[in-house]
Amino acid sequence: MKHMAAMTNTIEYTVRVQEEDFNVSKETELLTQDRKDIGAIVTFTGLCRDEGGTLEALELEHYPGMAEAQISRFAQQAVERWPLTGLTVIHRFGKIPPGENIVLVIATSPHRRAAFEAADFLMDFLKTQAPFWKKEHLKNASEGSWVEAKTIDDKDAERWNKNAPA
Amino acid sequence: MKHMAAMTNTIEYTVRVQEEDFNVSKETELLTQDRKDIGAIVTFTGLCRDEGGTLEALELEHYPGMAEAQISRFAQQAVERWPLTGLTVIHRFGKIPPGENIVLVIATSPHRRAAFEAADFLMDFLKTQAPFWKKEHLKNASEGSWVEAKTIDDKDAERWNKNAPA
Amino acid sequence: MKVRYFAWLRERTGTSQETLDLPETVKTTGDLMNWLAARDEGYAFAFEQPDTIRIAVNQEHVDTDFVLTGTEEVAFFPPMTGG
Amino acid sequence: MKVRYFAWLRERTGTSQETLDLPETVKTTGDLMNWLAARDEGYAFAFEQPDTIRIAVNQEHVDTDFVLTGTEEVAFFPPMTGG
Repeated sequence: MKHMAAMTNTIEYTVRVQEEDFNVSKETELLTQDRKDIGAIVTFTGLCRDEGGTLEALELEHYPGMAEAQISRFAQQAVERWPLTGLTVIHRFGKIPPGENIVLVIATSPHRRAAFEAADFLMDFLKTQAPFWKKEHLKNASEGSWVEAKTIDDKDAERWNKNAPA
Repeated sequence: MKHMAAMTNTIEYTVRVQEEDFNVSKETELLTQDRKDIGAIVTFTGLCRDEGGTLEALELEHYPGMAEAQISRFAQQAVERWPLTGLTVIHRFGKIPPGENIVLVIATSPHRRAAFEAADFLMDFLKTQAPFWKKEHLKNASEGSWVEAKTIDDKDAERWNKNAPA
Repeated sequence: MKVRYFAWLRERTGTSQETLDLPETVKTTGDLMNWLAARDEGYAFAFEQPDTIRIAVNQEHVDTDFVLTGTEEVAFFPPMTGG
Repeated sequence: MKVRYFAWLRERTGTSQETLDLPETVKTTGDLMNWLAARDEGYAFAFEQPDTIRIAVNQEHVDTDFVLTGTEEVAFFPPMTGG
Protein backbone atom coordinates (compact mmCIF):
# COMPACT_ATOMS: atom_id res chain seq x y z
CA MET A 1 0.00 0.00 0.00
CA LYS A 2 1.67 3.18 -1.21
CA HIS A 3 0.57 6.52 0.14
CA MET A 4 1.17 9.93 -1.32
CA ALA A 5 1.10 12.46 1.47
CA ALA A 6 -1.42 15.24 1.03
CA MET A 7 0.87 18.13 1.93
CA THR A 8 3.47 19.13 -0.61
CA ASN A 9 6.13 19.54 2.06
CA THR A 10 5.91 15.99 3.30
CA ILE A 11 7.14 12.86 1.61
CA GLU A 12 5.66 9.69 0.29
CA TYR A 13 5.80 6.75 2.68
CA THR A 14 5.22 3.02 2.37
CA VAL A 15 3.04 0.97 4.70
CA ARG A 16 2.52 -2.76 4.18
CA VAL A 17 0.73 -5.41 6.25
CA GLN A 18 1.62 -8.83 4.90
CA GLU A 19 1.99 -12.50 5.74
CA GLU A 20 5.26 -13.01 3.85
CA ASP A 21 8.70 -12.09 5.17
CA PHE A 22 10.51 -8.88 4.19
CA ASN A 23 14.11 -8.17 3.21
CA VAL A 24 15.65 -5.28 5.14
CA SER A 25 18.41 -4.49 2.66
CA LYS A 26 16.00 -4.59 -0.30
CA GLU A 27 13.61 -2.20 1.46
CA THR A 28 16.52 0.07 2.42
CA GLU A 29 17.75 0.10 -1.17
CA LEU A 30 14.31 1.27 -2.35
CA LEU A 31 14.61 4.33 -0.08
CA THR A 32 18.21 5.20 -0.93
CA GLN A 33 18.75 4.37 -4.61
CA ASP A 34 19.72 7.24 -6.91
CA ARG A 35 19.75 9.84 -4.14
CA LYS A 36 22.62 11.55 -2.36
CA ASP A 37 20.75 13.78 0.10
CA ILE A 38 20.46 11.14 2.82
CA GLY A 39 22.74 11.50 5.84
CA ALA A 40 21.17 8.90 8.11
CA ILE A 41 19.36 5.59 7.79
CA VAL A 42 17.82 4.01 10.87
CA THR A 43 16.31 0.55 10.57
CA PHE A 44 14.37 -1.19 13.30
CA THR A 45 13.68 -4.90 12.88
CA GLY A 46 11.48 -6.68 15.42
CA LEU A 47 11.93 -10.45 15.60
CA CYS A 48 10.23 -13.38 17.27
CA ARG A 49 12.25 -14.52 20.32
CA ASP A 50 12.25 -18.16 21.39
CA GLU A 51 11.84 -17.23 25.09
CA GLY A 52 14.59 -19.49 26.30
CA GLY A 53 13.62 -22.25 23.88
CA THR A 54 10.05 -22.53 25.20
CA LEU A 55 8.28 -20.84 22.28
CA GLU A 56 7.02 -22.82 19.30
CA ALA A 57 5.66 -19.79 17.41
CA LEU A 58 3.86 -16.48 17.75
CA GLU A 59 0.52 -16.14 16.01
CA LEU A 60 -0.26 -12.60 14.93
CA GLU A 61 -3.89 -11.71 14.38
CA HIS A 62 -4.77 -8.34 12.87
CA TYR A 63 -7.74 -6.22 11.84
CA PRO A 64 -7.38 -5.97 8.05
CA GLY A 65 -7.96 -2.46 6.79
CA MET A 66 -7.77 -0.81 10.20
CA ALA A 67 -4.19 -2.09 10.65
CA GLU A 68 -3.03 -0.37 7.46
CA ALA A 69 -5.08 2.75 8.29
CA GLN A 70 -3.68 3.10 11.82
CA ILE A 71 -0.07 2.57 10.74
CA SER A 72 -0.55 5.07 7.92
CA ARG A 73 -1.96 7.60 10.38
CA PHE A 74 1.21 7.42 12.49
CA ALA A 75 3.47 7.34 9.41
CA GLN A 76 1.76 10.55 8.27
CA GLN A 77 2.36 12.12 11.71
CA ALA A 78 6.03 11.12 11.49
CA VAL A 79 6.63 12.66 8.06
CA GLU A 80 4.94 15.86 9.22
CA ARG A 81 6.92 15.98 12.48
CA TRP A 82 10.44 15.10 11.24
CA PRO A 83 12.36 16.10 8.10
CA LEU A 84 12.46 12.63 6.57
CA THR A 85 13.48 11.69 3.04
CA GLY A 86 11.93 8.21 3.27
CA LEU A 87 9.82 6.04 5.55
CA THR A 88 8.81 2.39 5.27
CA VAL A 89 6.76 0.39 7.77
CA ILE A 90 6.02 -3.31 7.27
CA HIS A 91 4.13 -5.48 9.77
CA ARG A 92 3.62 -9.20 9.30
CA PHE A 93 0.69 -11.33 10.45
CA GLY A 94 0.15 -15.08 10.69
CA LYS A 95 2.24 -17.74 12.44
CA ILE A 96 5.84 -16.66 12.97
CA PRO A 97 8.50 -19.02 14.39
CA PRO A 98 11.41 -17.83 16.61
CA GLY A 99 14.19 -16.05 14.76
CA GLU A 100 11.87 -14.72 12.04
CA ASN A 101 11.01 -11.08 11.35
CA ILE A 102 7.79 -9.50 12.65
CA VAL A 103 8.07 -5.79 11.97
CA LEU A 104 10.29 -3.34 10.08
CA VAL A 105 10.60 0.43 10.28
CA ILE A 106 13.10 2.30 8.09
CA ALA A 107 13.49 6.06 8.40
CA THR A 108 15.91 8.07 6.27
CA SER A 109 16.76 11.74 6.71
CA PRO A 110 19.52 14.26 6.17
CA HIS A 111 19.90 14.27 9.99
CA ARG A 112 20.53 11.42 12.40
CA ARG A 113 18.24 12.61 15.22
CA ALA A 114 15.22 12.84 12.90
CA ALA A 115 15.82 9.30 11.60
CA PHE A 116 16.24 7.88 15.13
CA GLU A 117 13.23 9.67 16.58
CA ALA A 118 10.88 8.85 13.71
CA ALA A 119 11.71 5.13 13.87
CA ASP A 120 11.41 5.11 17.67
CA PHE A 121 8.07 6.98 17.53
CA LEU A 122 6.60 4.57 14.99
CA MET A 123 7.60 1.51 17.00
CA ASP A 124 6.01 2.93 20.16
CA PHE A 125 2.72 3.50 18.36
CA LEU A 126 2.80 0.17 16.51
CA LYS A 127 3.05 -1.50 19.92
CA THR A 128 0.07 0.28 21.45
CA GLN A 129 -2.17 1.64 18.66
CA ALA A 130 -2.03 -0.73 15.71
CA PRO A 131 -4.67 -3.51 15.81
CA PHE A 132 -2.45 -6.57 16.08
CA TRP A 133 -2.66 -9.24 18.77
CA LYS A 134 -0.01 -11.81 19.60
CA LYS A 135 -0.77 -15.32 20.77
CA GLU A 136 2.07 -17.39 22.16
CA HIS A 137 2.20 -21.06 21.27
CA LEU A 138 4.53 -22.78 23.72
CA LYS A 139 6.25 -26.07 22.95
CA ASN A 140 4.87 -27.82 26.02
CA ALA A 141 1.33 -26.42 25.99
CA SER A 142 -1.58 -27.64 23.90
CA GLU A 143 -3.32 -24.25 23.86
CA GLY A 144 -1.85 -20.88 23.01
CA SER A 145 -2.19 -17.85 25.29
CA TRP A 146 -2.73 -14.21 24.36
CA VAL A 147 0.13 -11.84 25.14
CA GLU A 148 -0.98 -9.11 27.55
CA ALA A 149 -0.38 -5.46 26.76
CA LYS A 150 2.40 -3.89 28.83
CA THR A 151 2.07 -0.63 30.76
CA ILE A 152 5.66 0.19 29.81
CA ASP A 153 4.63 0.28 26.13
CA ASP A 154 1.91 2.85 26.90
CA LYS A 155 4.47 4.92 28.80
CA ASP A 156 6.87 4.75 25.85
CA ALA A 157 4.13 6.01 23.53
CA GLU A 158 3.27 8.85 25.94
CA ARG A 159 6.82 10.24 25.61
CA TRP A 160 5.90 11.63 22.21
CA ASN A 161 3.11 13.79 23.61
CA LYS A 162 5.29 15.37 26.27
CA ASN A 163 8.47 16.03 24.34
CA ALA A 164 8.51 18.03 21.15
CA PRO A 165 11.38 16.83 18.93
CA ALA A 166 14.42 19.00 18.34
CA MET B 1 39.56 -5.50 15.94
CA LYS B 2 37.54 -7.90 18.06
CA HIS B 3 37.11 -7.27 21.77
CA MET B 4 36.09 -9.71 24.44
CA ALA B 5 34.54 -7.80 27.31
CA ALA B 6 36.18 -8.34 30.67
CA MET B 7 33.01 -8.89 32.67
CA THR B 8 31.25 -12.20 32.24
CA ASN B 9 27.84 -10.50 32.15
CA THR B 10 28.63 -8.33 29.18
CA ILE B 11 28.96 -9.37 25.59
CA GLU B 12 31.62 -9.34 22.91
CA TYR B 13 31.46 -6.36 20.58
CA THR B 14 33.10 -5.48 17.28
CA VAL B 15 34.83 -2.17 16.54
CA ARG B 16 36.48 -1.49 13.19
CA VAL B 17 38.09 1.63 11.71
CA GLN B 18 38.69 1.07 8.02
CA GLU B 19 39.06 2.74 4.64
CA GLU B 20 36.91 0.24 2.71
CA ASP B 21 33.13 0.26 2.61
CA PHE B 22 30.98 -2.00 4.79
CA ASN B 23 27.89 -4.08 4.04
CA VAL B 24 25.04 -3.51 6.51
CA SER B 25 23.21 -6.76 5.87
CA LYS B 26 26.43 -8.82 6.10
CA GLU B 27 27.32 -7.17 9.42
CA THR B 28 23.75 -7.69 10.69
CA GLU B 29 23.87 -11.35 9.68
CA LEU B 30 27.06 -11.82 11.75
CA LEU B 31 25.16 -10.65 14.86
CA THR B 32 21.99 -12.65 14.27
CA GLN B 33 22.99 -15.96 12.72
CA ASP B 34 22.13 -19.12 14.64
CA ARG B 35 20.41 -17.29 17.47
CA LYS B 36 16.76 -16.89 18.39
CA ASP B 37 16.98 -14.72 21.50
CA ILE B 38 17.03 -11.40 19.63
CA GLY B 39 13.85 -9.34 19.67
CA ALA B 40 15.19 -6.09 18.21
CA ILE B 41 17.83 -5.01 15.71
CA VAL B 42 18.59 -1.30 15.30
CA THR B 43 21.00 -0.24 12.58
CA PHE B 44 22.25 3.28 12.08
CA THR B 45 24.04 4.08 8.84
CA GLY B 46 25.62 7.50 8.38
CA LEU B 47 26.18 8.56 4.77
CA CYS B 48 27.93 11.36 2.93
CA ARG B 49 25.35 13.92 1.70
CA ASP B 50 25.95 15.88 -1.47
CA GLU B 51 24.77 19.17 0.14
CA GLY B 52 22.51 20.11 -2.72
CA GLY B 53 24.98 18.91 -5.34
CA THR B 54 27.80 21.20 -4.14
CA LEU B 55 29.94 18.54 -2.45
CA GLU B 56 32.65 16.69 -4.36
CA ALA B 57 33.69 14.49 -1.42
CA LEU B 58 34.27 14.38 2.32
CA GLU B 59 37.79 13.62 3.50
CA LEU B 60 37.90 11.87 6.85
CA GLU B 61 41.10 12.14 8.84
CA HIS B 62 41.49 10.06 12.00
CA TYR B 63 43.93 9.36 14.79
CA PRO B 64 44.87 5.70 14.28
CA GLY B 65 44.88 3.73 17.51
CA MET B 66 43.08 6.39 19.52
CA ALA B 67 40.05 6.16 17.20
CA GLU B 68 39.65 2.41 17.86
CA ALA B 69 40.37 2.88 21.58
CA GLN B 70 37.77 5.65 22.01
CA ILE B 71 35.06 3.81 20.09
CA SER B 72 35.81 0.67 22.10
CA ARG B 73 35.52 2.64 25.32
CA PHE B 74 31.99 3.76 24.43
CA ALA B 75 31.07 0.34 23.06
CA GLN B 76 32.12 -1.12 26.42
CA GLN B 77 29.96 1.45 28.24
CA ALA B 78 27.01 0.52 26.03
CA VAL B 79 27.24 -3.22 26.65
CA GLU B 80 27.49 -2.57 30.39
CA ARG B 81 24.55 -0.15 30.38
CA TRP B 82 22.05 -1.99 28.16
CA PRO B 83 21.13 -5.69 27.88
CA LEU B 84 22.53 -6.17 24.39
CA THR B 85 23.09 -9.44 22.57
CA GLY B 86 25.35 -7.87 19.92
CA LEU B 87 27.05 -4.60 19.03
CA THR B 88 29.06 -3.60 15.95
CA VAL B 89 30.58 -0.19 15.24
CA ILE B 90 32.41 0.56 11.99
CA HIS B 91 33.83 3.98 11.07
CA ARG B 92 35.46 4.68 7.72
CA PHE B 93 38.27 7.11 6.95
CA GLY B 94 39.69 8.52 3.70
CA LYS B 95 37.94 10.28 0.84
CA ILE B 96 34.23 9.47 0.67
CA PRO B 97 31.99 10.70 -2.19
CA PRO B 98 28.30 11.63 -1.72
CA GLY B 99 25.96 8.67 -1.33
CA GLU B 100 28.62 6.45 0.24
CA ASN B 101 28.64 5.06 3.78
CA ILE B 102 30.65 6.71 6.57
CA VAL B 103 29.64 5.00 9.80
CA LEU B 104 27.62 2.00 10.97
CA VAL B 105 26.25 1.07 14.38
CA ILE B 106 24.25 -2.13 14.88
CA ALA B 107 22.77 -2.97 18.27
CA THR B 108 20.78 -6.14 18.92
CA SER B 109 18.86 -6.95 22.09
CA PRO B 110 15.88 -8.91 23.39
CA HIS B 111 14.21 -5.48 23.91
CA ARG B 112 13.58 -2.66 21.48
CA ARG B 113 14.34 0.24 23.84
CA ALA B 114 17.80 -1.13 24.69
CA ALA B 115 18.68 -1.53 21.00
CA PHE B 116 17.45 1.99 20.14
CA GLU B 117 19.18 3.66 23.08
CA ALA B 118 22.51 1.88 22.64
CA ALA B 119 22.72 2.80 18.93
CA ASP B 120 21.67 6.40 19.66
CA PHE B 121 24.20 6.66 22.52
CA LEU B 122 27.06 5.38 20.38
CA MET B 123 26.30 7.79 17.54
CA ASP B 124 26.23 10.75 19.93
CA PHE B 125 29.66 9.84 21.29
CA LEU B 126 31.14 9.02 17.89
CA LYS B 127 30.16 12.54 16.81
CA THR B 128 31.82 14.30 19.74
CA GLN B 129 34.42 11.97 21.29
CA ALA B 130 35.98 9.85 18.55
CA PRO B 131 39.06 11.41 16.92
CA PHE B 132 37.81 11.88 13.36
CA TRP B 133 37.78 15.15 11.42
CA LYS B 134 35.82 15.87 8.27
CA LYS B 135 37.06 18.12 5.50
CA GLU B 136 34.59 19.20 2.84
CA HIS B 137 35.79 19.33 -0.74
CA LEU B 138 33.31 21.41 -2.72
CA LYS B 139 32.95 21.10 -6.47
CA ASN B 140 33.59 24.80 -7.12
CA ALA B 141 36.38 25.37 -4.60
CA SER B 142 40.05 24.59 -5.07
CA GLU B 143 40.68 24.12 -1.35
CA GLY B 144 38.74 22.01 1.12
CA SER B 145 37.42 23.37 4.42
CA TRP B 146 37.22 21.68 7.81
CA VAL B 147 33.75 20.96 9.13
CA GLU B 148 33.15 22.76 12.42
CA ALA B 149 31.90 20.88 15.46
CA LYS B 150 28.26 21.61 16.31
CA THR B 151 26.99 22.61 19.74
CA ILE B 152 23.89 20.49 19.13
CA ASP B 153 26.09 17.38 18.96
CA ASP B 154 27.55 18.15 22.39
CA LYS B 155 24.04 18.63 23.75
CA ASP B 156 22.97 15.29 22.26
CA ALA B 157 25.90 13.58 23.99
CA GLU B 158 25.03 15.25 27.31
CA ARG B 159 21.60 13.60 27.31
CA TRP B 160 23.25 10.33 28.35
CA ASN B 161 24.64 11.81 31.54
CA LYS B 162 21.31 13.20 32.70
CA ASN B 163 18.95 10.37 31.87
CA ALA B 164 19.46 6.88 33.17
CA PRO B 165 18.02 4.37 30.68
CA ALA B 166 14.90 2.39 31.48
CA MET C 1 -24.64 -3.44 11.49
CA LYS C 2 -21.50 -5.53 11.11
CA VAL C 3 -19.85 -6.48 14.41
CA ARG C 4 -16.31 -7.90 14.55
CA TYR C 5 -14.40 -9.57 17.36
CA PHE C 6 -10.65 -10.12 17.60
CA ALA C 7 -8.24 -12.17 19.72
CA TRP C 8 -9.83 -13.55 22.91
CA LEU C 9 -13.11 -11.72 22.21
CA ARG C 10 -13.35 -13.71 18.99
CA GLU C 11 -12.56 -16.93 20.84
CA ARG C 12 -14.99 -16.30 23.70
CA THR C 13 -17.90 -15.24 21.49
CA GLY C 14 -17.05 -17.99 19.02
CA THR C 15 -17.54 -15.40 16.27
CA SER C 16 -15.18 -13.39 14.11
CA GLN C 17 -17.90 -11.28 12.56
CA GLU C 18 -21.67 -11.13 12.35
CA THR C 19 -24.38 -8.80 11.06
CA LEU C 20 -26.85 -7.78 13.75
CA ASP C 21 -30.16 -5.88 13.84
CA LEU C 22 -30.03 -3.84 17.00
CA PRO C 23 -33.06 -2.87 19.12
CA GLU C 24 -33.76 0.87 19.43
CA THR C 25 -32.64 0.84 23.04
CA VAL C 26 -29.02 0.26 21.89
CA LYS C 27 -27.82 3.78 21.15
CA THR C 28 -24.11 3.81 22.08
CA THR C 29 -21.13 1.46 21.89
CA GLY C 30 -21.52 0.98 25.65
CA ASP C 31 -25.18 -0.03 25.21
CA LEU C 32 -24.09 -2.48 22.53
CA MET C 33 -21.55 -4.11 24.86
CA ASN C 34 -24.23 -4.58 27.55
CA TRP C 35 -26.69 -5.96 25.01
CA LEU C 36 -24.12 -8.39 23.60
CA ALA C 37 -23.06 -9.52 27.09
CA ALA C 38 -26.68 -10.60 27.75
CA ARG C 39 -26.86 -12.83 24.65
CA ASP C 40 -25.33 -16.04 26.03
CA GLU C 41 -22.59 -17.40 28.28
CA GLY C 42 -19.83 -16.97 25.68
CA TYR C 43 -20.71 -13.34 25.11
CA ALA C 44 -21.08 -12.77 28.86
CA PHE C 45 -17.55 -14.19 29.33
CA ALA C 46 -16.18 -12.07 26.46
CA PHE C 47 -17.62 -8.84 27.89
CA GLU C 48 -17.23 -9.59 31.61
CA GLN C 49 -14.52 -6.93 32.03
CA PRO C 50 -15.67 -4.08 29.76
CA ASP C 51 -12.84 -1.80 30.96
CA THR C 52 -10.24 -3.98 29.25
CA ILE C 53 -12.02 -3.91 25.89
CA ARG C 54 -11.13 -1.50 23.08
CA ILE C 55 -13.73 -0.41 20.54
CA ALA C 56 -13.43 0.74 16.93
CA VAL C 57 -16.24 2.19 14.85
CA ASN C 58 -15.68 2.22 11.11
CA GLN C 59 -12.04 1.31 11.92
CA GLU C 60 -11.34 4.24 14.25
CA HIS C 61 -10.93 4.05 18.01
CA VAL C 62 -13.95 5.28 19.99
CA ASP C 63 -15.16 5.26 23.60
CA THR C 64 -18.18 3.60 25.19
CA ASP C 65 -20.30 6.76 24.82
CA PHE C 66 -19.99 6.81 21.02
CA VAL C 67 -23.45 7.13 19.40
CA LEU C 68 -23.93 4.38 16.81
CA THR C 69 -26.08 6.34 14.33
CA GLY C 70 -24.72 5.76 10.82
CA THR C 71 -22.23 3.12 11.96
CA GLU C 72 -21.49 0.36 9.45
CA GLU C 73 -18.92 -1.62 11.40
CA VAL C 74 -18.15 -1.97 15.10
CA ALA C 75 -15.17 -3.99 16.35
CA PHE C 76 -14.31 -5.17 19.87
CA PHE C 77 -10.82 -6.28 20.84
CA PRO C 78 -8.31 -6.45 23.72
CA PRO C 79 -5.49 -3.91 24.14
CA MET C 80 -3.23 -4.22 21.11
CA THR C 81 0.09 -6.08 21.26
CA GLY C 82 1.66 -5.50 17.86
CA GLY C 83 5.17 -4.40 16.95
CA MET D 1 58.38 12.95 23.16
CA LYS D 2 56.28 12.33 20.08
CA VAL D 3 53.91 15.16 19.20
CA ARG D 4 51.10 14.70 16.67
CA TYR D 5 48.85 17.21 14.94
CA PHE D 6 45.57 16.54 13.19
CA ALA D 7 43.23 18.38 10.80
CA TRP D 8 43.89 22.14 10.64
CA LEU D 9 46.56 21.91 13.34
CA ARG D 10 48.46 19.55 11.05
CA GLU D 11 47.98 21.91 8.11
CA ARG D 12 48.97 25.06 10.01
CA THR D 13 52.06 23.53 11.64
CA GLY D 14 52.92 21.77 8.38
CA THR D 15 53.63 18.69 10.48
CA SER D 16 51.72 15.49 11.15
CA GLN D 17 54.14 14.24 13.78
CA GLU D 18 57.54 15.04 15.19
CA THR D 19 59.78 13.98 18.05
CA LEU D 20 60.78 16.85 20.31
CA ASP D 21 63.16 17.33 23.22
CA LEU D 22 61.37 19.66 25.60
CA PRO D 23 63.06 22.18 27.90
CA GLU D 24 62.59 21.64 31.62
CA THR D 25 60.29 24.66 31.82
CA VAL D 26 57.64 22.76 29.85
CA LYS D 27 55.87 20.77 32.55
CA THR D 28 52.21 20.60 31.45
CA THR D 29 50.25 20.22 28.23
CA GLY D 30 49.40 23.95 28.56
CA ASP D 31 53.12 24.83 28.82
CA LEU D 32 53.73 22.72 25.72
CA MET D 33 51.09 24.61 23.74
CA ASN D 34 52.66 27.95 24.69
CA TRP D 35 56.14 26.70 23.84
CA LEU D 36 54.99 25.32 20.46
CA ALA D 37 53.12 28.56 19.65
CA ALA D 38 56.41 30.45 20.01
CA ARG D 39 58.28 28.27 17.48
CA ASP D 40 57.32 29.99 14.24
CA GLU D 41 54.46 31.67 12.41
CA GLY D 42 52.78 28.40 11.40
CA TYR D 43 52.78 27.13 14.98
CA ALA D 44 51.62 30.52 16.25
CA PHE D 45 48.70 30.36 13.80
CA ALA D 46 47.90 26.77 14.80
CA PHE D 47 47.79 27.61 18.51
CA GLU D 48 46.35 31.13 18.31
CA GLN D 49 43.04 30.04 19.89
CA PRO D 50 44.09 27.50 22.54
CA ASP D 51 40.52 27.19 23.87
CA THR D 52 39.41 25.48 20.66
CA ILE D 53 42.18 22.86 20.79
CA ARG D 54 41.70 19.38 22.23
CA ILE D 55 44.63 17.45 23.70
CA ALA D 56 45.31 13.74 24.05
CA VAL D 57 48.16 12.19 26.01
CA ASN D 58 48.97 8.58 25.22
CA GLN D 59 45.68 8.57 23.25
CA GLU D 60 43.44 9.71 26.10
CA HIS D 61 41.79 13.11 26.42
CA VAL D 62 43.46 15.44 28.94
CA ASP D 63 43.27 19.12 29.97
CA THR D 64 45.87 21.89 29.75
CA ASP D 65 47.03 21.25 33.33
CA PHE D 66 48.08 17.67 32.62
CA VAL D 67 51.66 17.05 33.82
CA LEU D 68 53.75 15.53 31.04
CA THR D 69 56.01 13.31 33.17
CA GLY D 70 56.18 9.86 31.59
CA THR D 71 54.28 10.94 28.47
CA GLU D 72 55.24 9.18 25.24
CA GLU D 73 52.81 10.81 22.84
CA VAL D 74 50.92 14.09 22.88
CA ALA D 75 48.37 14.97 20.20
CA PHE D 76 46.68 18.28 19.40
CA PHE D 77 43.52 18.52 17.32
CA PRO D 78 40.33 20.53 16.80
CA PRO D 79 36.95 19.44 18.23
CA MET D 80 36.10 16.11 16.65
CA THR D 81 33.59 15.82 13.81
CA GLY D 82 33.21 12.10 13.24
CA GLY D 83 30.09 10.00 12.90
